Amino acid sequence: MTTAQTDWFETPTPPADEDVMYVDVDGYEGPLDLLLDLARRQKVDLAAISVLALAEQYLAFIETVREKRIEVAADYLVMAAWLAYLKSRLMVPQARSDDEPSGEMLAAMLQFRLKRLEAMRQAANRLMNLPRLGSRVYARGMPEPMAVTRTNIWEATLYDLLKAYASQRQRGITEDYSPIQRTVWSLHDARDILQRLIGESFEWVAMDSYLVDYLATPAERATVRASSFASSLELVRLGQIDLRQTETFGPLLMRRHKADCS
Amino acid sequence: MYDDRQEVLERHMRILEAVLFASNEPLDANSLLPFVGDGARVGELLEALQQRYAGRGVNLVRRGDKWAFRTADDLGFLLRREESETRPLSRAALETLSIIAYHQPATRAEIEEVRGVATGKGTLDLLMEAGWIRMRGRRRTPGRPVTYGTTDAFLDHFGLESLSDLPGMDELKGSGLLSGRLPATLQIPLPFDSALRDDEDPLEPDDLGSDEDHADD
Amino acid sequence: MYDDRQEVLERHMRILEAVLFASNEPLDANSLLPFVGDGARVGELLEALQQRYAGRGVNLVRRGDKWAFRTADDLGFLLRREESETRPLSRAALETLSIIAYHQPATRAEIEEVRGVATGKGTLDLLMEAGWIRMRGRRRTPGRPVTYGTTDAFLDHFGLESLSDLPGMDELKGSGLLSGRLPATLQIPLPFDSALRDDEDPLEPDDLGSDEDHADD
Repeated sequence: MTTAQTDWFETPTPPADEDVMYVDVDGYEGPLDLLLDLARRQKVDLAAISVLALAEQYLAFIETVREKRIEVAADYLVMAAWLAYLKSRLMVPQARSDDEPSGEMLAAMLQFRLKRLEAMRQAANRLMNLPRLGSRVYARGMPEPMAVTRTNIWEATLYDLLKAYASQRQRGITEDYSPIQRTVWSLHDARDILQRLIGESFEWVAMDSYLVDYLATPAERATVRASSFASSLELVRLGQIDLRQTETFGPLLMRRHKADCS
Repeated sequence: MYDDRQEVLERHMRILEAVLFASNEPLDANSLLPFVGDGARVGELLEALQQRYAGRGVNLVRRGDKWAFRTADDLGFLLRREESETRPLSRAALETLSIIAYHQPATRAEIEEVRGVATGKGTLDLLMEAGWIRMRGRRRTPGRPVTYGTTDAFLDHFGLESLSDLPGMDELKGSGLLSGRLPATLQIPLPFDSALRDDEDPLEPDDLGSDEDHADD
Repeated sequence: MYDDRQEVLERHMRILEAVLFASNEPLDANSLLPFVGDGARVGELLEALQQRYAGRGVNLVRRGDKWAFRTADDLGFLLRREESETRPLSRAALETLSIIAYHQPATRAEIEEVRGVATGKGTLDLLMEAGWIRMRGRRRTPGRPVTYGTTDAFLDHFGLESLSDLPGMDELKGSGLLSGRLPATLQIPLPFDSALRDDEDPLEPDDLGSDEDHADD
């Protein structure tokens, strides 16, 4: 038991009565603590204290403190109010019809609480006086700690392995791949262009000749040809142009359809 | 046959002796079992070992469910070391600790009721950090307040075999200071050392995060 | 008279027992003397105490001039525990391992070239520790880099009879692991499975120290 630990129990040495007035409320751990201190000063068994006298001392104390300093924690004032009520219950005889607890009962409750707090303080004191580990009882000074050897067992399946291999081999490739943006001639566009190019020409001209500007880009060649051919068939159907191919794989020739021609 | 059995017992006792001596933390029967093998009756072995060390300078002591070698109480005066100035517990912490020890399971409101003053959160934290108290569960009352109790480390620190060894316990019980004699608002539960009481619920998963560190395991 | 003497001896032995137990360092006779009083013969007491603990799970041992309690030598194994933990291989390790498997013998630079990122030394160490790869030799190129290959333990773990069981390009495509649309330039090598390739030199004696642990045996 070190001396410091008993401090709390020893220090509230009952101050001389005149000192009471100067005791700082902050020194008390709440109103119950203050009441217990006041009760101790009656120097009788807690069971035999005069609750009435105790209430008066407390009220007087709080009054003094309030004169000296304005702030007194609300707790203390609540307790003061309760004690004033208790005092009145103790002094005024109980009416028959009164449902409120009697003054004696309230006093007993207060006494019980003071005794219980005192008991807990003594218990704490006794607890701290026990032969505690590290103060009077010791554990092994040189413990021999358990050495734990940790080994990792790595776990992987063939599938994990192959997946890892395949995915990294493809990684670069997949990143490089970007779909080629193709320009596609719509049938509508192709028809407009063909009509414009053929104009009023009644001469047979190969389709590729008309489209020569557009066929320069290899990527677009296929779509230009396909859309133009499909549109030309449509224009033939509408009777706007004539279409001729003289030999297999030969050039497609086209001209404006002569309406009056039969 | 008898000799064989005796030999096995001796071997097991040596093993328990070595393991308990090596550790400075108390160990429970379950964690000792793997060292001696499943068939062994660790409880009996420990009691035999305790017998053997009774009266020696080092004793085998029981702390809750756990066991540890500790220097004999009566030699304390000889062994007193220059203690590195450990900060003494504040009065609030001391009172709170003893209220929890004697009244457990106790809610914060109950602690405050006994002390007649609000308990700073720091006080409970400090006691939890010291490993002496833990959150036990939740009281089955409105608001479901957390209940606090002491740990095995508390028993170990104060050299108690169980909570019934708390000093003055019988007296306090006898005087009614631990039992509710007065109106319901003053009812105080008896210390209760087992898992959960009728009016306690287990802690919720959320609670456990902060609880685990302090749980005696 | 004799009994008194015996009692004093017992008391002194208890004290030495407790002091030695609680001390955090071995103590010599001189530093023990103050605990038992000037008249006592500490040396004899220590030897008697040593006798008493002989054969127990904990022994009183002498180290030079100093004395301490120690777990009995034959029980030292109790204080070691092996724990093994099964852990999945990281992606980096899996990738590195698979490249070594397919491209072996492969140098670290080659592995990095396929992976496109630097390979930490830790990854190779881990695979060596797992016993799946080994250093095979040194490439006959400037800098003479170490070449890595797989071990028999690798084949064993992944259920392969030989490296030629590793699926080739077509099988990888067939299983959907490789996409069908791959440039023709992408090749999957046939793992090289025998002792040393033309462009490899054997490891040097210095290499072997660290290699042996991981060699496939």
